[in-house]
This record gives sequence, C-alpha cells and structure tokens, in this order.
Amino acid sequence: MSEKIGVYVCHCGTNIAGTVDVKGVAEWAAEHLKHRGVVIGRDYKFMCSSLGQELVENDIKELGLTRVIVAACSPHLHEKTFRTACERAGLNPYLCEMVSIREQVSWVHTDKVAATEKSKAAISGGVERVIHNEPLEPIQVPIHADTLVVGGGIAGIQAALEIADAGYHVCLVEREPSIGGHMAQFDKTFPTLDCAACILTPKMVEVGAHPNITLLTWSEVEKVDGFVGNFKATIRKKASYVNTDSCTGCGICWEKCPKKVVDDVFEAGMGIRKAIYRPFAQAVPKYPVMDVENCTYFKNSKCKACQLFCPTEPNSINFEQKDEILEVQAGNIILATGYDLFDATRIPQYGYGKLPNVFTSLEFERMCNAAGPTEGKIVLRDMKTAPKSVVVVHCVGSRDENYNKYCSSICCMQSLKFAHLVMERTGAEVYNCYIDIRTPSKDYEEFYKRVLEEGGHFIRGKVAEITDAARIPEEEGKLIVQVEDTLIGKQRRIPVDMVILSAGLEPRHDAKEVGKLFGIACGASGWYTERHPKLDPVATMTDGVYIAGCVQGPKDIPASVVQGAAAAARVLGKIQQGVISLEPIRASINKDQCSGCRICNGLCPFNAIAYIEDDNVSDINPALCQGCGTCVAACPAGAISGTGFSNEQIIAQIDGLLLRNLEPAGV
Amino acid sequence: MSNELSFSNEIANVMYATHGNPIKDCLQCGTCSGTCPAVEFMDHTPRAIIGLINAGYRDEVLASNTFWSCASCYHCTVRCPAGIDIADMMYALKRYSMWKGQHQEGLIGPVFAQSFVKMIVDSGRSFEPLLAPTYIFKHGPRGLVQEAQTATGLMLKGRLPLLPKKIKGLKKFQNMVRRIIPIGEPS
Amino acid sequence: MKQYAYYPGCSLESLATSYNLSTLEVAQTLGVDLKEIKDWNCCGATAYFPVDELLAHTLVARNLALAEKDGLSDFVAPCSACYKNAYFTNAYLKKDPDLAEHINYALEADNLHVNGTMKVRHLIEVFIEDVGLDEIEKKITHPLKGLRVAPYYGCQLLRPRKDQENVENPQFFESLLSALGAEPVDYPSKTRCCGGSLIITNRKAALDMVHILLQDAVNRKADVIATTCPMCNVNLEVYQGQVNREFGTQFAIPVMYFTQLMGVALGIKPEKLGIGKELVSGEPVLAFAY
Amino acid sequence: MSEQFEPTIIGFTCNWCSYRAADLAGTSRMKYAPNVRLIRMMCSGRLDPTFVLRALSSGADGVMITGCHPGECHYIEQNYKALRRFLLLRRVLAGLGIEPERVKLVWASAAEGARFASETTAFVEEIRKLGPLNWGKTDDRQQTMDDVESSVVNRPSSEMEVPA
Repeated sequence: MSEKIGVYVCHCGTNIAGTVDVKGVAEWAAEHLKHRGVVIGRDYKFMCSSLGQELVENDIKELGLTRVIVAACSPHLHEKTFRTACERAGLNPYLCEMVSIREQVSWVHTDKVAATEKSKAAISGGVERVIHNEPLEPIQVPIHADTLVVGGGIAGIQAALEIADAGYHVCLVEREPSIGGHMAQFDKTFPTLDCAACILTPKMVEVGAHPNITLLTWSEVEKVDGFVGNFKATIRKKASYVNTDSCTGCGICWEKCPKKVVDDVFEAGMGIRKAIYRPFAQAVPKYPVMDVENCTYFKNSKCKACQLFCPTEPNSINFEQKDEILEVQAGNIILATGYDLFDATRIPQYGYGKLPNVFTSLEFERMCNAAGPTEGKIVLRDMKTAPKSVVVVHCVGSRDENYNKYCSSICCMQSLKFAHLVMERTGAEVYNCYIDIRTPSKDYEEFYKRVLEEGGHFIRGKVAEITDAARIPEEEGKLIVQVEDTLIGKQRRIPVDMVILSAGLEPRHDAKEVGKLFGIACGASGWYTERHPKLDPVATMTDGVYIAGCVQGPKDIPASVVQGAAAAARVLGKIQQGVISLEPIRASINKDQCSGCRICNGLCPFNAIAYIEDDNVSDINPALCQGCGTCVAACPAGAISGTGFSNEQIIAQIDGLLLRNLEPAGV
Repeated sequence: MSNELSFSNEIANVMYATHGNPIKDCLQCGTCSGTCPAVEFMDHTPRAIIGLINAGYRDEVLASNTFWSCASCYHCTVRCPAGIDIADMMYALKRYSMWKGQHQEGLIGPVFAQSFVKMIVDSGRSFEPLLAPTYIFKHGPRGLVQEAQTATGLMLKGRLPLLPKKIKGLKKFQNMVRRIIPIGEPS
Repeated sequence: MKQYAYYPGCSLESLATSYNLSTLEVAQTLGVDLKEIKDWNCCGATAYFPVDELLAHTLVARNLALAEKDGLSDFVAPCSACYKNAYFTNAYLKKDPDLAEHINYALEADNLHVNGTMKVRHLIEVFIEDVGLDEIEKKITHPLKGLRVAPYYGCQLLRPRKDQENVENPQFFESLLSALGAEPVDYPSKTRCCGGSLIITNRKAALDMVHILLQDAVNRKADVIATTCPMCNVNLEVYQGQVNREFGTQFAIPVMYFTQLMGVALGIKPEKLGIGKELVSGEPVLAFAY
Repeated sequence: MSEQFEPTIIGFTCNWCSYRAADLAGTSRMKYAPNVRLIRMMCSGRLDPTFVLRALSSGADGVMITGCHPGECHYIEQNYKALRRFLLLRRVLAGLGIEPERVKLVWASAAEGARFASETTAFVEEIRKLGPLNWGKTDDRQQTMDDVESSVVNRPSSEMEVPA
C-alpha cells in the first residue's frame, strides 16, 4: 500500500465526544486500517480551529501524508476549511475527504456503542474512498464581458442599466414590441401612489438610448449554446414589417390603418389597437409592429394603407421583411421574463367572463390609467356608469389547493390600492374580502391604515361565489357577492355594482420550456429554482445563468428592482474576475471505450454531451457538465467516469462501510 | 407531549376512508360557510365548527346542530382551498356524536339515521312509508297533515308501494352486516 | 352489444318508478343493454354514513361485488346518490388495501368478493359518452323545439369529484338537451343543492333550498326542470306544494327526469315513460313535442 | 432483552437535497435508527444499479436510495432517471429471488429532516422484519456478483433509460 493516510477525529467539544468514543475510534482506525495505509489516527477537541488545522498540516509535512480523512461535522460546513489546510501544506485539496459523524451520528443517535461502531464504519468507508481520490485542478474558464438579459420588465430593465452603467455591454431581448412589462400597464404604484409611467418611462428611455445596450424587442431567444463565460444565444427578431432606419414613429400608419383589433396584451382586452400598432404612447422603441394575423393586406392582399400614407423617405413599411436570426455572445445571462396573470375563468363561481361587471386586476389597472381605454374613469362594462359599490376579492387563485397553493404576495397591497382609487375617484362603498391582510414591507401597513381611515370596509372571508341571481328586491340588477364574514360567523350576501378580482401571479405559461432552453429548473409551483432560497436568491444551478424579478417567485416592484440590481452585481463580479474557477467534479468519456451508442447524449439536461460524428464517439464539454453523474451510471460500456465520484470510489466506499476491508480474523 | 388524542385527531380518525383529512390545515377562510346552502339553519357555520374542533371544544361541537343540518352536497369540499373534505367531516361528526350518545335534543337526524339503518338491515332495501312514523311524530300535527296529503297524492299516483320489498339472500346479507356491527343473532 | 350492470336503487322501485320506466325504454331505443344486478341491496344513500362508515362502504361494495361476479365492466346507476356512493367506495377499494380487506372479510359471509375493478358510471354519462350526442340526435323523431329546460345537475352527480373536471359550471347536460332540440336555460343554481335528505330531517331548511331553486328556474323562464336524480326530483316536484304553502308562492313548474324528456323526443308514448304519475302535471311539456 | 437482529443498511443520498435533509435531521437533533450508513453522490441520477447489488452482495441487508422530490432536482430531471432505474432494479431483484422491499426509494428535500429520520427508522424496521439477507456471505460470493452484474449490464440499455 503506497498511500499514507491520516485520520482525524473531532470531538466538537461534547457535540461528538458526548456520544461517540472519539479516542477509541481514532485508535481503532490507526490499528485496524493500518493495512489500508492509515499511518496516524488522532482525536482533537476542535478540528476546525486553527490548531486543529495545523495538526493536519504538520502531519502532511512531517509524516508525508498523501491522503487525509477528517471525521467531524457535515462536509457542507467545513470541507472547504480542511481542503484549504491540506493545500497550504502542499497536498492537493481533493485528496482530503470529510466523514460526517456529527450530523449523521452523534446528533441523531443516543446509543453510545452503536454510535461509536457507526463512526468506525463511516471512517472505514471514507478511507477506502479517499484511496481512489485523484488530485484535481479547478477548471478555469474565461468570461466574455457581454451580458444577455432576457425580459424587458422592470427587473430586466434595472439589471441591464446597472451593467451598462458599469461600462459593460448588454443585449436586452424582449418578446413584446416594447419594453416596460406589466409595470407599464399600471396606473399608480403602492404604497406611495406614484404614477407608474412617471417613474418607469425615464428608465425605459435610458435603456433605449444607452450606448452599452443593444435592445432587441419583438424578439425571442430560440437556442442557447455554450456555458458560463461563453454562451451563444440564437435570437429570432420577428419581422415587424417596419424599417426602423427610416421610421420616425410619427404614428400616421396606425392612424390610417382601417383594421381595429382588441388588444388582449397591453390593454388586457379593455381597449383596441390597430393591425399596425405601438402598444402605448411611451413605448420604447417608438417603432410600430405589424400584427400579421389581423392585417388586411396579409389576409387578402388588399389595403396597404399604412404604406400608402407613410410620410418617410424611403417608405418605412416593408411587406417583404423577413424574420432575422441573430447570434449573440455573452458571458452571463439574466432571465427576467416575469409572470402571467392567473386566468380568472378557471374559477367559474366567480363569474368572470360571464358576468360583465366582474373585472380582473389588470383590467382595472388599465381602467384607472389616464392613458387607458376609459381615460382613467372607473366605470362599469357599459363604459359610462360609475359604480356605487365595489367588492375587491382577494386571493383569487392564490392560497388555494385547487389552483395555486402559494401566496401571490402582491395582491393584498394591490387590493388596498384598488380600494383607495375607487373611493377617491367615485366615492363608492368598497368592500375588501380577504383571508389575511399581509403588508410586511416598509410603509405598507401604514397604507392599510390609510384605507381603513378613508372608510374602506373589510370583510374577513374568502368569497365563495358571485352571482346575479337576486333573492330579494335589494339584490335586483346587482352582483351579489356571497361570503362568510368570519369575524361575526355569518354568511353575507353583498349586492354591489362591480367586482374586482385580485388575481394572483403565475409562472409564465412557457416557463418550463424556456427554463430548459437555459438549463434551469422550475420548482413545484413552476417558478425558477434559485441556487439557495435565502443565501443565493438570484443565481441558479447553472453557472452563469441568473434570475431576477417574478420569474423566481411573485414579488412587487421594489423587490423586482432589488433582484434586478442583485443579479447585475453578481454578473459584474464575474466579469471583473475575467476568469472563473469551476469545481472539477465532472464526467469524462474514455474515447477508446466509447461505442458511440449515444445513450448518454439525451440524458444530459445541460446539453454537455455531444456526439462527434467523425470519430463515432461522444464527448463531454467539461464547462457545461455539472457533475450529476447520470451519464456515468448509464453508460453501457462503462466508458464514462465521474471525477470525484467514480465507480471505484463509490464501490470502495461501499466495501469500506460494510467493513469488508478489515483483515480476516486470525490473519 | 400528552398521549391523549386531540379532539381534532379523534375526528380525523373517524374519517376512515379518506385517511386523516387535514382538518388542521384549515385557514379559517370561510369558503365553506360562504358556500353552504344550509348555513342559515346552523347554529355554528362550518368554518366555526372546524375552529371549535381544532381548539378542542368537544362539548360545544357535539351540542351543535351544524353537522345534522349538512345536506351532503359537497360544495364546500370541492371549493375548500385547504383540501379538507368538509362534508365527510360532517359525517364523521355525526358518527362520533351517535357513538358517544351525545347530541342536541329534538333533532330528527339521529333518529332518522338509526331507523333507516334498521330498515336496511331488516330488509336489504329502503322503503319510504316505514320511515314515516319516526319523523311525522317529530313534525307534530301540522307536519302530519301535510305529510298525509303528500303521501296520499303519491299513493294515488302509484308511487308508494304498500308492502316493503326484501332482498332474497337476506340471511346471508345479515351475516355480512354482522361481521361489521353487532345486530343480534339470526332469528 | 355492450352490456351494463344496472343498479336502479330503491327509489326507482317506489317514488321514482317513472325514472325506472323511462330509463329502460330509452335505453332499449338507443340500444343500451342494461342488465339489472341480481338481488341488489340498498346502498345506504346519505343516511348510512352517519352510523358506520365501514358498513356503509360494505353495503355499496356488495352491489359492486355482485356486478363484478356477472363479469361486466361498467356499473351504471341512475340515482346520483347511489352513483356517488358506488363511485367513491370503488375508488377507495382500489387505493386502500386495508379497507378492501375489511370489506371482503364481511362480504365473505355472503360468498362474495370485491376487487374494485368496475367502472362506475352515471346513467347520463353512458348516454352522452357511449351512445353519443350525434347518435341520439339521429334518432330524435319529436324534437322538443322551443321547450325551455332548466338542467338541474344537483350535487352528487358532480361532487365531490373534482379532478380536473368542471364541477362548478358543467355543460354536458345542456349539450344533451340541445341534442333533443330543446333550449337549455342558463340559470345560476343548476349545481346548487336541493336539500337532499334534509327534507326528512330538517324540513324548513330543505324547503328553503327548494324554494331558491324553483325561484331561479322560474325567473329564467324555464318551462320545465330536468333532473338526473330521484331525490332531487322528489324534492323539487313532490314538495312544490309545501313550498307554495310555506312561502306563499305559486309555483307549478313540471319537474321531469332527463330520461322522460329523451323518451318524448325519441317518440316513446308518454304512458310508457311514466308521465302522468307526477303531482305537478307534465302535460305542458308534451305540447312541445306533439 | 433478547438479541434482536440489527440490519446493516447502505444509504445513497444526493448532495443537494437528501444529504442536506440528513444534515438537518442532525442539526435538529432528531433521533433515528443507527443502522444506515450513507454515501454521498452529487445526484440520485448517479446511482448505478450495480452499486445497490454490490452493497447487497457485500453484506448489506437493505439499501435506501434518496433524492430530491420529482420536479425539484438540482440537475433538472435526473431524479426521474433514478426512479426509472429503481423500478427496474426491483424487478431484477425479484428475479434474483431477493425481496424487492430491501431497496427503498425516498424523496426528501433539504427541508425535510423529519421525513428523512422517520423514513430511515421505518425502513430499518421493515428490513428487521425481513431478516438478514446473507447474500454474499457464502463462499461463491464473487460468482454471484459477476452473474448479477452481467444480468444488469446485458439488459438492453434502452430499457434502462428514460427516452430523451
């Protein structure tokens, strides 16, 4: 046996020593694993202390240790500590392994004998494993200084501006004709009631004019290749049939366009636009796009009014324009693709879509907006009558096993805002039907108080149903909201003119596919999974891909802005490093053994395995590989090995754990 | 921790087939009570009953007419955002209160349930006229007159048979029942 | 031709004989072979669960076991309460081996064994899904043109089933009525409870619930209410008189089984469908077809 | 107290969820049976079925495989592959005359320390009921192992894997 292994058993004060005979374990290892190369077994009060670390370092230097086992707490706590100590003493850090005898032994067992025996087995397993460890070097990857930001809502805008202002180039891709996202649709923002457009428009303009930002609207990412530091995105820039070189955004084309279309996106179905349109006046960029599905010319080759009246020279309308495919290089990617509004028709008992005066939150936002379809007047679906009484329904589609289990986080404040706006603009009676009022942010509770003082009514109860079937004369011609007022324990029927459904937020309908494109995963509720929910909320499991805003979970504007900025800071940090080191836990293919069967190719969720036609073998890109090892387990030829988790290591560890490595009795 | 079963767990245990329904998951939102078509006739709303159960107010719950007023329409069950099978819980409360022999006085529900069960065990089928005495008595003279009018009407239309039907394999059927509840020895 | 295990249920032998008659007539006309389960027993309706849950499931399981013994695959009930009981006992049997064991121990005394392999169907489902609306439409000889029908789903036909199904605003009954040439009425309480067995145990509550249903149907100018369950039918029809006395109303709206309406549209003679046995005359309905 | 059989169990955990669940069980001081010895892998997708057979033939009485809940895999969907392999493995075990119940699959998120602890204890009890496996404690262990490995390796690989 050529390896010299040192085994260190930590007392962790009494945390371990209280349940495990640490001294006995260390001695046992030195004696019974001697034939496996263990040259020293020590126990120490606190291995993670500097003195404990020195113990290891000195032994490496003096005894010439080639492998180190530290039996202590979980490797998630101190693996780095001990590996760094080994490195200081000149030993490759990956030749050090930790064995958990605290979280997995002393803290969870009470029987001292059993705990001691389990510790021995664990160390035995660790020793067998570490024999097969190989010295490894971190993988070095250069970082391309450009960043791709996907999604031009407030989170994406914030991220793009932070990075661009720091002097680096950003490509911002947006699916719609303009950036601005949902925030551009709102009228007022809680709790300060600033006008959304007033605070958003300057930022949008800044994006449009920024020398470091390439803005690609009406565009979608179709494919992402590469890996952290070196992504290559394929982007489809959809034909807008407008030549942006000559277009001035004067608006004559949409004025003259004869085809009216209900605007389901920006106006939430409340208003109309033309077949050639700019979604709203402050849109960035200012150029219109053509809606091919509704354009008269594209339907029956007649009309061309837009082209006819276009005043620019040369004419800016180009019916021959084609989609463009662009390739963009980027070192990092920020995904800020936002949310979809919960579809209220999924709750038939609320009557949305059937009872005209039931509105969704987004419809109501448009109605309040001075630039919206009613010019800011709050009216019933007849577009003229002001309501005398309104119910705001909270938790529509949220906190409900039948729809979404999670709290959508913004609806309480949004509903309070609605209540305020209704009272302010119509003087109507407003009832908020809620389960709990949640206002946990700065100045939010104060806003709630304000709405209470203004005379808003609050009924604690989730609305059961909304109907137009009157039972008594007072209910005739009204919407009747049936709800238990749980604070008085009575079922109430509240006749009102208008109902606003505070619909929850949902992951984008295509979040799963988009996530796949970027190699990131959705959690159980469909939002993208962050690397750590508390300590790493904007990074993802895929290096170089970050998330910001509602893609990560429901959040309001301040929180989205914070995340946009946070993601930008993370990206800037990476760019400044120039080069990043990646953990060398990777799979690799032995080309001589590979039969080219390609089973592994489809198994990799990160597209790290490619088939090389010429050699008839598959190959793994180490920078894309995340080291999960699925391909290693699947390779029928045994041609793939997993660095750090090889077959040899695991099988040796199994034998060690089962104590098959001990010398047979009597020998 | 006390070894005694909480009242909430006791009730959950009586919900055998639906397996430990999450009565404890109730968020007191009131969807059930807002939905319930019979809530006006209940002394506590369904939500309040769940609250009382979770708070361990056994006597108050058993004295309530809420679960005897449940029509088993399951509207609360399908709407409950916490996934509680509330209608089934109402059945569980009925069972529990009958086992304990503790329920509000003057209710027809328990008497009806018992006579209904007795009838099925005796004949294997249900037969409306046999039910009449138990509830007509409870309704008082006015109820009796109304019931008699209705019954006569139905009789004339050939909708009330004069003799109860019995299933053929009644003995074996009763043996089957006997394997689950004691109903006395076969005569 | 596919054969179905037919479980009429107790009501269809007494209060709801017309439902049974019309079911059998319509099934025959549409080529649906209903084979009545031999010596079935009462399923316990809603009155048995308050006493003993296990026994309630056993009573239902006996009928399922009898049907399984006949080697048929579909168990069909025309009564919504019977249907709901059979549907859930059957489902629980499949997913809960302990429950199945208990029940089978009891069934053994009757030389029976249940596996939970049946597909439990409501009669209306069989007509709509297996026969198909197109096929029904083809056989209509007396379309119910202009007849405004309020489809009353009631509770247990839909609930507590909810897996991905629209239990709040279903449409299949409406489609069937349209296929018959009738005009389905959109009214808000089509899935609202009629009070069910409360009519016996809490008369006041039940009458109140029936009152609301009748009111809604009449407000929306329905000529007739169509039902899929004997219990609903009795509550809405037989107790209409008591509702009128209680609330001072003057309802006289016919309430008919959907099979009776189908029968009329298929040209079957009213007597054969049990029309004439109701306390609120169904005569006005016939005027639309003949 | 009479000598009761103490099974030896090998547990495979993924680095991200179930290993952290075990950590959490530790930091929360939840007590569970000491019979399971854990091996950390990056992902349950790394689990080669031969590891399980190796463990069983080397003296383990049971094997517990743990991973992130479906839909929560750190590597997007590799735990589904573990699930697929697990199901196949149980068939192979049955074919070899070994109770498939000796191998258990448990999903545990990093927040489910309690679940990890209770599932472990429950599994130890299950294996205790089954009794010692004693596979490989005979002299021809190596022979058996070779048979087993070939029986798995020679399976059509398409059967082993989830189509991409």
